Formats: sequence, structure tokens, C-alpha cells
Amino acid sequence: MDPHLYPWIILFAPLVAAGLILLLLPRRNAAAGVVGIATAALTCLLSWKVFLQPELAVTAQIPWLDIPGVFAVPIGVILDDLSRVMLVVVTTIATLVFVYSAGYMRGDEGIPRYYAALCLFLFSMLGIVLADNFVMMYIFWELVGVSSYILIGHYYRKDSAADAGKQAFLVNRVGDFGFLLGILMLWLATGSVMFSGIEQNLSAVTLHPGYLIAACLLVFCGTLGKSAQMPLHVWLPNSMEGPTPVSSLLHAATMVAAGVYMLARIFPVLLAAPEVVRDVIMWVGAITCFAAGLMATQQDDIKRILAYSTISQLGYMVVGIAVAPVNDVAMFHLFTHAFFKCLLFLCAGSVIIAVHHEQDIWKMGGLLPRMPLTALCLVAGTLALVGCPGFSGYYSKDLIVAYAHGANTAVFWITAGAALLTSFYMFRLFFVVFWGRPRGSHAEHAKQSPAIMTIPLLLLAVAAVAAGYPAVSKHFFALPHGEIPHIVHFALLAALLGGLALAALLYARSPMTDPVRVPLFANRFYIDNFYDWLVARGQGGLAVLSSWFDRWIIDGLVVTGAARTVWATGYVLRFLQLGNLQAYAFFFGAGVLALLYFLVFR
Amino acid sequence: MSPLLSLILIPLVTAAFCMAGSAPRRISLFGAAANLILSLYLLASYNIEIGGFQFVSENALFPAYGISFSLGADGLSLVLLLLSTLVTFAAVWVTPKDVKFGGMFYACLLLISSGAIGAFSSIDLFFFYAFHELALIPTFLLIGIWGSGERQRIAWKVTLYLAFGSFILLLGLIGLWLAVPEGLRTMDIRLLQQLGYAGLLAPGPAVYLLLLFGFGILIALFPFHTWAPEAYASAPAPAAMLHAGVLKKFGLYGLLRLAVPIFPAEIQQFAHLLLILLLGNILYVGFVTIAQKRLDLMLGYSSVMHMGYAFLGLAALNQLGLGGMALMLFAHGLTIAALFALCGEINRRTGTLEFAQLGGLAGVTPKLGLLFGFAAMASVGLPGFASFASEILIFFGAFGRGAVGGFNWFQTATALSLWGVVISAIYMLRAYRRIFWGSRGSAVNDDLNDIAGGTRWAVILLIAALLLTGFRPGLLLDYLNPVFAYLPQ
Amino acid sequence: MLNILFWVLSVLMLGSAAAVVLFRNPVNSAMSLVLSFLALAALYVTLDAFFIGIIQVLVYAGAVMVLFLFIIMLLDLKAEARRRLNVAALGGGLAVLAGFILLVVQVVKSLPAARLPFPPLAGADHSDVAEVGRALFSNFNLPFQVIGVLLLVSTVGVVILSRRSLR
Amino acid sequence: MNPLYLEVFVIALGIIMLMAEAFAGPGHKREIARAGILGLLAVLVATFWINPEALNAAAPYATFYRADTLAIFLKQFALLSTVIILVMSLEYAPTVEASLPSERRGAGLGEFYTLPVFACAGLMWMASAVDFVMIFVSLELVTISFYILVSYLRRDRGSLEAGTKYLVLGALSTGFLVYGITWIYGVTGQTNLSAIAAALPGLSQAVVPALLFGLGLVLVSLGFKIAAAPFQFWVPDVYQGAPTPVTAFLSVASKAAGFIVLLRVVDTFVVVPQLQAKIVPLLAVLAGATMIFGNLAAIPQSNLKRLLAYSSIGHAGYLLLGVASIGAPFAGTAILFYLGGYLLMTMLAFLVMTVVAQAAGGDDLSDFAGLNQRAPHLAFAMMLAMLGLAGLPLTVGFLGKLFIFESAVAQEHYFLVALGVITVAAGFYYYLKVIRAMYWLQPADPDAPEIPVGAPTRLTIAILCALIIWLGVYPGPLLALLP
Amino acid sequence: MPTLGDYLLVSGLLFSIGLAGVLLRRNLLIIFMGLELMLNAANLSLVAFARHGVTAFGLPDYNAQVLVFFIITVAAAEVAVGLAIIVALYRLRQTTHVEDLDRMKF
Repeated sequence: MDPHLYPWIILFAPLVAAGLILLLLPRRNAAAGVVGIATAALTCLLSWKVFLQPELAVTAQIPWLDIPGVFAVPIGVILDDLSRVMLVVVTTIATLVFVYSAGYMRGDEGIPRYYAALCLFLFSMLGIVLADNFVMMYIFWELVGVSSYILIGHYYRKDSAADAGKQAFLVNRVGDFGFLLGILMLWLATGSVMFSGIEQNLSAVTLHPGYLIAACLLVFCGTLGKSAQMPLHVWLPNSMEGPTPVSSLLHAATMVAAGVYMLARIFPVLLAAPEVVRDVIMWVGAITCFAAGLMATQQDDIKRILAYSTISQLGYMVVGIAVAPVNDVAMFHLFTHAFFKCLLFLCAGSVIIAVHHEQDIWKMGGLLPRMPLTALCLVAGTLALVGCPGFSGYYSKDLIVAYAHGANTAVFWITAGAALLTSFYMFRLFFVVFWGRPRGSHAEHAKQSPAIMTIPLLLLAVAAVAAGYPAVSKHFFALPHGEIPHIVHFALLAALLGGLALAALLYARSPMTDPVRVPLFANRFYIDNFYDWLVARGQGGLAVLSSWFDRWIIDGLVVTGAARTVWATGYVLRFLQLGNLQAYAFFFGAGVLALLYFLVFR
Repeated sequence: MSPLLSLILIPLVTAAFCMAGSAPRRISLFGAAANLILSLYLLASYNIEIGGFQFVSENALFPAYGISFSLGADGLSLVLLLLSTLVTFAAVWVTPKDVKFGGMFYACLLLISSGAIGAFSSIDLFFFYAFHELALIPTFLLIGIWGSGERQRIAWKVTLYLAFGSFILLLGLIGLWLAVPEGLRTMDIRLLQQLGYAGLLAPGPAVYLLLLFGFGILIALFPFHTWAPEAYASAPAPAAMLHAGVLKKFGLYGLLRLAVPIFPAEIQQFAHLLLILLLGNILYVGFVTIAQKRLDLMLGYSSVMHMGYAFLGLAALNQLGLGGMALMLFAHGLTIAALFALCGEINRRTGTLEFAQLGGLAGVTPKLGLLFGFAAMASVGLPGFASFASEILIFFGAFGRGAVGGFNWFQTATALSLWGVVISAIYMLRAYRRIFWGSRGSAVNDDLNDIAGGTRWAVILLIAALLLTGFRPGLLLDYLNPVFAYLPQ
Repeated sequence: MLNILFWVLSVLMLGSAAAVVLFRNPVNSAMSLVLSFLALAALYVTLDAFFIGIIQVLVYAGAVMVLFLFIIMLLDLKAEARRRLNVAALGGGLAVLAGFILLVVQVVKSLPAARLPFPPLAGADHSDVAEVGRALFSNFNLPFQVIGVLLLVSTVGVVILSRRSLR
Repeated sequence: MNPLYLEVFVIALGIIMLMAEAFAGPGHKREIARAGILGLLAVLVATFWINPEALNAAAPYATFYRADTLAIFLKQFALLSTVIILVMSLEYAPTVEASLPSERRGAGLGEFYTLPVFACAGLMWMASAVDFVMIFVSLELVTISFYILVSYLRRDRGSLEAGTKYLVLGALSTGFLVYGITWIYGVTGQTNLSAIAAALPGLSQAVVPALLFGLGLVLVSLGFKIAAAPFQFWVPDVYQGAPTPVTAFLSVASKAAGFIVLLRVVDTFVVVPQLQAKIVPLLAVLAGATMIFGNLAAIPQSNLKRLLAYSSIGHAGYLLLGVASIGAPFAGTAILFYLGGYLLMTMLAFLVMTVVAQAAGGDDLSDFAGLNQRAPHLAFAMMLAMLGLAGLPLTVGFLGKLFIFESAVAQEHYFLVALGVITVAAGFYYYLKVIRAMYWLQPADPDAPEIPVGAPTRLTIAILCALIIWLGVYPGPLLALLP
Repeated sequence: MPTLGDYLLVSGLLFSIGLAGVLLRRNLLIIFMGLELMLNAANLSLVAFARHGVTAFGLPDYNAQVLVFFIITVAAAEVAVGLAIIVALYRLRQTTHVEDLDRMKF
């Protein structure tokens, strides 16, 4: 088969699968699963093929929105190192998660819906990866949003799930508002929506630095929403209402990374833009990664802990984009993070299954002997995440922190501190869940999950360990070989050990409840409450006000008022018809008088 | 007989048969289907290379005034004709079989349809106006007899409001006609457009404002919008589909037909006013929409809100904006029609549209939930639906009027309109979550039957059309682009 | 001499006309109406309109008045029972009247010809009965026939309206 | 054929009908009406074959009588409306019989059928009258016939009351008319319109007030005829009280004749710019007042006859707007076209009303409740009439308004046009009230019997409906009759 | 020698008196008499004008007098019909008073 068709097949196969499942197999659980997995596998296979033949370049485009001579938005694919790597990551992980889901979702009523949505997501995600222009990226950007909305709301009967889905979509829309506006500004300045075109004509904009800054920052809003950076991070923890595989695929490994990927995609623009842009990005990332870490330390829901950790890690990547001279640095961390965070989530998933959909870590405990395999994987993932030397996270995270050190000392210390937090809450998780005595009957009788779930775990565990080795990463990234300053190594190692020690100190004796309580962290700095207040009071109040105005002023006073006036006039006029002949004669005479005066003497 | 004439006459004749009596549903379904097929045939047989008005037929009625019954269709008309026939077919199809006074009900629907078709396909000013008025009385009857809630008060309000609007419009048209230099006096829209291009026709701002507000009232331009939501809330679902989906588009069509070619200068002159008003539509009405507690009212307000985007396209006055506007007429027509159809279905099952009493409906009627989900997503402008393509075009068109480095009126307006996209997501998702997700509402119980039969297929038809044109907007843009190709960039 | 006659007649006519309006009893009103009509006929004569004067006497003072009196007798109307005086109507009516009179006076004043005396007539040897008759039956033939139809119609109408019971 | 004969024929027809009435047996009264209908139709046909050249310009009558297109149109107008009136009277016969003191049934019916014919002759003369003398006598012929017809139902309080009101106010306006003619004659020394027009330019500035005084008085009495505010007060009461066919006759034929005379008079005087500057504003004011009063005061009405009375005032307003726009090329045409459409729609409305009122026993809106379920065809016809009167496109009524407004805009009566739009919108309200009654409401008595409709009436209704729509789409034929 | 103006003034006053009868009196018969007075006033002016506008032959303008003749005739007819109506009204209602005609209003 002509390899030039590979990207198209990769892109559209999932869509076809989604349609197929939705239309033909609305009741067939097994078949739906098979179709879904097969599709994912196919895309994965083809992605590897594409990855392994770098000379393959596709220039063909499908015209989508085309106004001759004025404006054209094609559907086209761009195949460079960036998208090749991303393709591989996405499809591989997706395949594993698809398989894992078959086990995790067993017995669920909405399996076809689930797989259809997963396929739709895969389609959209691949669209983002392959997009060769901004509008196309925006299209799939929206589509991943909606598929995430559907998947988070998979258990739609649960009010919490329904709300979470809605919130995720809306928060992303807020981000996309800025994103699209940024796209519009860049288009107006460069006259093109193609990434290539924008980069070529960028010189035109540099005359208006302010304009360019605004444009870049607005585009960055897209990242804020999609990659859950402060202050738009609130939706990601709530999205944990969705099934765990979804959390691992969308909300840990791939979708949330799309924001970073987008920044990497427009990296040249960011470089060309004034320094301010990258400073802002850097600070946002730094703050996010630290604050999210703080919040993670006080969560009790196993998935929420991981969710905050994801936010924090995304923060690292954003920093990486801002501080590193090449986008590969951030992409490298995205790459490794995808594997180990996905792994962690899948472990959490199997734990949750084992304890009958219990997610509160304070009802678990002592699972190490009962499900050793899962525990092993989880440890691997944790070590990778905390950046233990020899594990993938070590390489990628250190690189970012190193560049941060080069760029800005404060940011360096913040990121280092975040590393400390990371190791603390991860080991806290480990100790509370696996260490000591079970804290409930479910935890008592927990047992290792079936093979269909454990096999993906093991594969991912391998990846999580090995993905960082230079021997591996050199095939994927062209990383700069700068000498990493010792201070960085020292600080990070200290952070790791410090976190571990602190966690062990507090939780190794497996207390029944959390010995430390920091309401500020537990309540996520009350940011969510602030947003709730804003939506309820601000938006709701404004809405009610304007509705009142519409009802009583515009409609009531103006429209109905006018009508009433006419009606009343008629009512008054009719009472001139007294029915009395003498009165009529008088009116007649008066009329004559008026008329004659008007005619003769005016 | 010219195909367009038969396109107008088929509904009329069918309506007459319905009045006469037997099996009105079957007859009108047949008639609507025939019309749909005919309009598709017209689209197919329209020659895009040649462009311009085709299938033209003229017979002069009153030379002194230049009135002649002439029909013709260019790309724009054809797209709207397709919209009309599609929605009519769907509306007839979703009509409940047990509707009372069936004959008259279908007759009214078909009359509205035929009026809209006539307006879209006449190239004579007089009939362009007259055909639209044909729909006024059927609306009055539909709301007054079959409406819900305060049907009588609302029927009065709507009819009088629209009558008033169309008389303002009439004044505008008279002014336009009088502005034609003596000797060239004509009501032929093609000639008027030619004169407009040639700059021989300068009726001046007053006439433009008359047209803007005359049409504006019909389109529910802020602040003349208050008739619409109540009307759609009260009207029976098929009537709401036709009125919101097709009839309301007449105003925008008229602006595209007359204002754009003849009043480009005035549109520029009053662009700021227009921008302010349309922001009223998008933001102010958007917030009003958020505050609604009933689905039907919410949909009514949302349809008002979306008109704001169309006006944004008009204000942009370039090929992008106008193309997007034309595309939006089509997309929004189908979307709102589907939504109202489903709204009617929900009402028939649960007997209420109060969010407070609904909830968890998707568990009981999954297909209904799925279809509503599609329609709602189309309404919030999700990519893949024609709505998205049209909005994108409009936004790019309007923003394109901006200046690099600065941030002028158009850019500001576009930015604020973009926020409207967020607003529409807010209320649509909230409605979906309140009705279909979450825990069961008081009006929802297990023995509600899922959507089925004609309604289901009608809605699927509408959504399929939306998806098709969303994936390949070219299908319609190929017809629309030539219409605005003359515009300067 | 003619001057005095004119003023006497005018005062008589206007006075009796006013009496028509002022009397409470219809019979008295009718009587003073006769007087006013007779004075008017005399005024016609002062304007050399002998034929019109005679017609005036015959038709009005004769036929019309008889009709009035006959009806008054037939319905045997007494003096109006004193009803509550409608002040508004009275005031309004008087105001309108005053205005109208003012208007007329203004107009008459404004007319230049009004100040001139009447031009003399060429001799007194013409019979205006003949003149009027000629005009009536030659020039005014068409209107004359219309008047005929009018009289026919009114005859029919009167019969229809006033017969006690129709056959 | 000489146009003079037309009136002669009509008069002859009337006299024959009177004779027949005198000698015909009790059961044959209806034949008289049928004969009248046929005769008038014959004359109507004849109007298409006359040639005005046959008029001898030298003949004495030539100074009184003119047979231009305007006149011919109004003659046809009068004939057609009289025919319809007679058809209506046939349906109305039971009421007449019931409210006359008669020894045997049918007494007095013959005259009821005959008087309209004489009135018709009067209208036809009015159409041709170009001399104040002629105007006066023909107008009085019409007026006196109407005095009799309005108060015809002697047993009916309403009818007599209406008759009295009409009589007093009509006589009052006659007085003003005569006085006005006097003054015009006094200033110009002429009674013939063309002679006056010839004399006007030579007049000195000083006599202008006197002239305007006379003209004003004439306008007053014409305003009374066409029910222009503030001389419209008689209209609602008289229309409501009079026998329905007579009401229809009043509101269509006598109004139309009034407008023709008004047109002729105004045409005569506007030739002098100074006078035009005085007259046109006056007409504009009258038009505005009339539109407002008619349309707004109609809104609260609940009796259909009274409602139509107010609406006819409103239409007089629009017609006056046309007269005020005299000088616009199409104004004359517009007015006549409007009148033509007005005839069709009003006659249709009254015809249906007569039929329904006979069956329902009243002409309140409540008597029309649910008519759609009882007699869908009648309801449809009524709806058509109402929509036409409201001025909905594709009915002849819309074209009329369109032409009038067009002329008004051309003459830059912007304020009046705005007023017109508002009042038209208000007009929708009360016309739709009728439709609402017929279609929304439930009939008081669901199983009421079928409403009987005579064959001629059915035919007439059908023709009128067809004409309203046909002329609304294709005005050519009607326009062909106009100057 | 009285001028045209005097006659016009007198006739104007007569007209006003007739008008007064219509406006102020509430008895139909008197009102009717008032109407007659108005017509006669008009006649007086007409005759005066006729006398003033002497023709070429030095005679009064008889056309005007013919008009007067017509007016008198019409007036007579009007009186006949009017009185008939009043009689009919009286038979039905036993009144000739305008304020009793109040069935139709508003």
C-alpha cells in the first residue's frame, strides 16, 4: 500500500470506527470492543511504520473551507519529527489503554458508547498531532474537548460526573476563546493560517511587538485550558469522575499534553516573539507545577492525587517550553511522562477495581501482599515520576530543571521544590495504599486484576523505566548535550530523598487518618470555590438581571407599552361618539369653525 | 411551467387539498417530499460555471409600476430553497398524527412554506415582499389555535409586531423604488442590483435604515427581538421549526439581496450602530438565554442570539463574512428546526419543559438523548457541523476588517462575539445536563417510550444534512461564493 | 327710503328668526317662522327678484309652514317640558356661534364688492318670471329633470314612512 | 351611444319596478329585485359601449354633464354596487318584512328594492356633475334616498334613530354646501367648475378669503359625505342602525361619489398655486385625523357592523391621503384603484355578514364565534375580506394601499405616511379580531344548523373572492378602466 | 342705499340663527326649522349676489335665481321626508326630543 496514504488512514480510521460502532453496533458490547482495539492497533502499527521511514513526506491536502483567492482552510497533514514522535506516543498508549479498558469496563452498560467516544477521541487527538494549520488544529482541539466531555460524563447518572463533564467542556471553551482570538490575530498579521505560512511572514508582525505579544499570549490561553495550567486547571481533578482508563489516556498521557504539543508546534513563533511571552509562560508553568504539587499533598482520592500530579508535571513541560532553546526538551518530558503517568493511572485503576470502586486511599492499605504485580508497576511508575536516577523521569525532568536554572534562579528553586512535593505525595500514596494493614473489608479481599489489565501494565512499566535512557531517547529526540550543573543534580536528589523521608516518617506506620491537615491545600487554595461563586453570583446574577430587563423594560415597557398606548387612544376616541345628536351637531360646528379658520385665516 | 413556479405551487395546491379534507397527513407528506426532491434537482441542474440567476421566468403584470411576476434563482436562493424544503418536510413529518383540525394545521404549515419559497425565488421586489406576508396569517392561526401557554396574547403580539415590521419594510421598499431614476423604474431585483453596482442607485441612509429595521424586526434584531422567544415557545413544534428555521431567514436573505448590493456605503456608514446592536443580540440576549428556566424559551432566545453572528457577517461586508452569513442561514435553520422538533418530543413525553422537573432522561430515552446531543452540539458550533464552518467564516471575515497592530471596532466586536461562543456552550450544555443527565427529574419515569418513527428520521435527516455540509462546506460554498465574488477584498 | 325699508325688514326677519329659536312652544316658533319667511320674501323683492319672492311666499309661507303646523297639531306637541338645561351644550353652542359670526363678518368685510352699492338695472321692462322660466327649461333642463326624480323619490319615501300600515 | 341614456335607462328601470310593485302579487316581490339586478347588469354592460363623443358640446346640458373616464368608472362602480346591494337585500328581506307595519307579508319590500335604483341614478349623475348646480341636485337626490332607506325599518328603534341622526346632520351639511356654493358663486360669478377654473387666475387678491370661505364650506359638506374627521360622527351610529344593505351602500357608493366630487372640486382649485398651498395642508390634516380616529377607535369595538363603520372611516383616511397627494402622477389612479378594491372587499364583508346575521340573529362579533366550524366557506370569504381590508399582500387591498403610500411618499408627506403605517398596523388588530372570532373561538351552539345561502348570493361571494385575489395579483384589468 | 355687504351680513346672521337652532334646541321640529332658516339665508345671499353680478344685458344673473329655485324645491322635499321620519319616530317612541335618541353610542 502506498505509504503516502498511511497518515490519512491513521487519521480517519478511528472516525470510521466511531461511526461504525455508533450506527451498526449500538448494542454489541464485545464487537464494539474488538473494533475499537483493532482500530487502535492498526493506527499504532501504521504510526510506527511512518516513524521508521523519516523520508516519507506528505504534502497532499483535502480542501475543507475554500473561498477561491480569498481564504482557504485545508485538512492537511504535517510530518516532521515532532508529529512522528507524538503519533507513536499517542497510538501506542491508546492501544494499551483500549486493551486495558476491555477488562476495566467489563459489565458496564455503555460499552459501545464508551468505545465510540474513545475512537472519536483518538481521531481528534491524531488530528491535532497531524494538523498543518491553526484552524485545523482548532477544529480537532474542540473535538478532543467534546470527546473528553462525553467520556467524563460516561457515568452520566451521577450528578458529579455530569457536572464534571460540563465543567471540563466549559473551561476548555474559555481557553479556546483566547486560542481562536490569537489565531485570528496571527492570521490578520501574517495573512495565513498555515503554520509554515505564519512562520514565514512573521517578520511583518515584529513591527508591532505589543500586537504579537497579545497574539502569542492569547494562543497560550489554549494551553491554559487544554493542559490545565493555572488558573484554568480546575477541571482536570474533577474530570477524574470519568472511568480510570479515560483518565489515564486523556487526562494524563495525551490530551492534556496537547497544549504543550501546540506550544512546541509554534515554537519558532515563540522564539521570534518578545522575551515577555516566554517569561509569562515560564512563570505560569512554574507556579502551576508548585501549587498543584501542594494541592496534591492533601488529597484523599487516589485519582485526584494523580490528577494534581499531572497538572504539576504539565507545569514542568510548560516551563520547559519557556526556558529551553529547543522544543524537544519539553517534548522529552511529555514523552516520558505519558508512559509513567499512564502507568500510574492504570495501576490506580486496577487498585480501584480490586477494592470495588473505592477511591478513597484512607479505606485501602496493605495491598502490597495482595496485589504485588500492581504494586510493582506502581513503584516503577512512582520512581519514574519522582525522577529517581535510572528511571525515565530522571532524565527528562532534570533537563528541564537544569534549563530553568540557566534561565531564572527563582524558577529553578520553585521547580526543585515541586520535585520535593512530588516525591512526598507519591510516597504518601504508596505508603497509605500498599503499606501496613488494610483499612476496610474491601481492601482485605482485594486480589490481583486479570491478565488483560496486567499485561498493559507490565508493558507500560517497561516503557516507564526505559523511555528515558539516552540510548532510547536519541531515536526520538535531538537533545542538546549541555553539561548539567551539579547543583541541579544535588538539589533534585535532595528533594527526592527529603520527600521520601517525610512521607515515610508520616505514613509508614499506616495511621488510620491523615496525621497532617492543611485545609488550604485540601481545598485547593479555595480556587474552585471562588469559581463557583463567580459563576453563581457573577454570571448568574448578570443573567437574571438582563432577563429581568428584557422582560420588564424592553418587552414590558417599550413594546407592550406602545401597544397599550395605541389601544388606550382608541378607547378614548370611541368615547367621543356620545350618541347624542346635539353633541354631534356641536362637534360638526366646531369642526367647521376650525376648518374655516385653518383655511381662511392661517 | 418553470420549476420554481411548481416549487411554489406544490405546497399551495397541497394545502388546498388538505383544507378539502381526506388524509391530509399523507397528502402533505407527499407534497413536501416532492418539493424536497424538486429542490435537490434544481441544485443539481444549476450551472455554477455560468452562475447568476437561472430558471428565470417573467410575466409582466403592471408595467406602469414595473411589477412583473418573475422567478429566478441564484446560488443563494437555491441554498435557501433547499433549506425551506428540508425543514418543511421535517416539520410535516414530525407533526403528531393526532393533531386536531389536521387539515387546517397542515395547510397552514404548507402555506408558510410556500410563502417562504416564493419569497426566496422571486426576483421581483413586489412578490419578494408579498410572498413573505403570505405566512403571516398561518402563523397567527397556528399559534392561536394550536399554541400552548398564553397562546392568544402571544399570537396577537407576534402577528402585530411582524405586521408592523413588514410595513416599515414596505416603506423602505417604496423609498428604494422611488429612488430609481425615472424611466428605469423597475421592481426587478436583478436590475436593481445592477444599478446598485453601477452606483446609479443612491436611495440614501433613510431608506437603508428603514430596510435594516424593517428586516431587523423580522429577524429579531436587538432590541426588536422580544416577539421571537415567546412565539417559538408557544407555537406548536412544527410551526416553530418553520418559523425559526425558514421564515426568520427571509429578513437576512433580504438584506443580502438588497442592502449589500445597493447600500454598501450606508452599511459602512452605520457599521458601528450595527455592531452595537448585534453585540446586543449575542451578549445581552446570550445572558438572557442563560437565565431561562424552560427549554422552549431557552431555544427561542438562543435562536435570537445566533442572529447576531449573521449580522456580524453582514457588517463585515466582505466575501468571507457574507459567505459565512449565507452558510449560517442554512446551518442555523436546520439546527434550530431539529432542536424544536426534539423539544416538542420531550414535551409530548414528559408534559413539561421546566428544567427543574426534568433530568436523567438519557437513561430512559437514549436515542432522544443522542439526537438532542447532536443538535445541541451543532448549536454550540462544534466542528463537523455546518454551523462551525459558518461561524469561522464570519469571525475571520469580521476580524479581517481589523488593522494589524491596532484593535478597532471590528476586532473588538469579533472578540466579544467569540465570547458568545462560550455563552452558547454554557446554556446548551446546562440544558443538556439538566434534561438528560444527572438524577431523575420528577417528570421522568421508566415508561416513557423512546423517540421513534417519523420524528426520529426527520431529525436524523436534518442532522445528517448538517454533518454533510459541515464536513464538506464546499457543497454549499460552491453555490454561494460566486454570489459575493464581486465584493472587493 | 329703500334703506329704511331694508333695515326694517331685516330686523323683522332676524327678530322673528330668533324668536323661532327662543320660543318654547313649537306653535309659536312656527308662527314666527312664517313671519321671518314673509320678511325674507320682501327682501327678495327689494333685490328685484319678484319671482323668487313669490315662490318664497308660496312654497315656504304656504306649503312648508302648513306642513309644519299640521305635524305639530298631529303630534299635538305641547311646550317642551323644562328639561335640565345642558350648560355644556349651551356654552359650547354659543361659543361656536360667536366664532362663526365673527368669521362671517371678517369675510364680508374682506370682500371689496361688499362696500359698493348695487349697479343699476337696464330699465324695468323685463319680466323675470319669463327669464327664470327660459333659463329653467332651456339651460337648466337636466338639473330640472333630476329635481323631478328627487321629488318622485321623496313622494315614495314619504308614503312608505308615514302610512300607518302598508298594503 | 350617448352616455346620457344610461341614467335614463336606470330611471326607467326604477319606474318600471315601482309599477310592478304596485301591481305585482304578494309572492312576487323578489322577482322585482331580480328584474332590477338584471336590468342594472344590462346597463353595466352598456357602459362599455357608450362613446363620450356622442355628447353634443354645444347642447345646454354639456355645461353640467361630463362623461370622462372618471365619470364612466364611477357609473360602473355605482351600478355594480347597486347590483350587489340588491342581492344583499334579497337575503335581507326577512328582516325588512319583520320590521315593517304591514297588512300582508312582503308589503314595502318592493320600494326597498326600488329606492336603491333611484339612488344609483343619482350617483351616476353625481359622477358626471361638473357644475355646482348639478352637483347639488344629484347629491340631494342621493341623500334624500338615503334618508328614506336608512330609516326604512319603522318598527326598529335603531333604524329610526339612525335615520333621524342622518337626516339632521345631513341637512346641516346641505346647508353648509349651499352657503358655500353661494360664496363661490358670489366671488367668481360662476357655478360651472371649468368656468370657475377659468375665472380663478383673474381674481384679485382681496377676494381670496371669501373664495376660501366658500370652498371651505363645500369641503365641509363633502367631508361629511366621505366621513372625514371631524365630520365622521354620524357614521358609526348610522351604519350600525341602518339596514345592512343600506349600510353597505352608504359605505361604498355614496362615499365613492363623494370622493369623485371632491376630486373634481379640488382639481378645479389647485390649479392656482396660492390656493393649492392652502388646500393641500388642509387635506393632509383631515387625512391624518381620519386615519387615526377610524383605525384606533375601531380597536375596542365588539359589534361587527360598527367595527366596519369605523374601518370605513379609516379607509376614508387613506383615500384622503391620496387626495392630499394629488399632483403625484399616480395619485388619481391610486385613489380610484383603492375605491375599486374597497368596493369588492366591503361588499364581500357585508354580504357574508348579512347571511350570517340572518342565521345567528345578530351582528355582534360573538355571533361569528366558531363560524369556521359551522360554515367554513363563509368564514373563509369573511377572512379574505378582512385580510383585504387590512391590506395584506396578494389581495387587492394591499395594492391600493401600496399605490396610495407610493404617491404620498412621492409628495413627501412623510409624517402622514408614518402615521399611515402605524394605523395600518393597528388596523390589523381589529380585522384579526374577526378572524380570531371565526377561527379560534368555539361556536356558542356547536350543533347549529347549516346556514342557508341563496344561489345569487353564493355566486356573488365566489366572484368577489376571486376578484379580490385576482386583482391583488394581476391589477391590470381594473387599472385599464382608470384614467 | 343698502350695499351688497349689508345683505350678506344679514344673511350671515340669519344663517347663524338657524345654526343656533340646530345647536341649542333639543326639539327635532325646532332643529328642523333652524335648518330651513340656514337654507333661506343661503338663498338670500345668492339673490343678493345675483342682483350684484348684473349681466351684459343689465339684468340680474337669473342662473343664480334658478339655483335658488332648486334650493327651495329641494328644501321642500327635504322637509317632507324629514317630517315623515319625525312622525314615524314619534309613533314609535312618543318623543321628538334628541336626547332620547341614545341607543347607539361609543
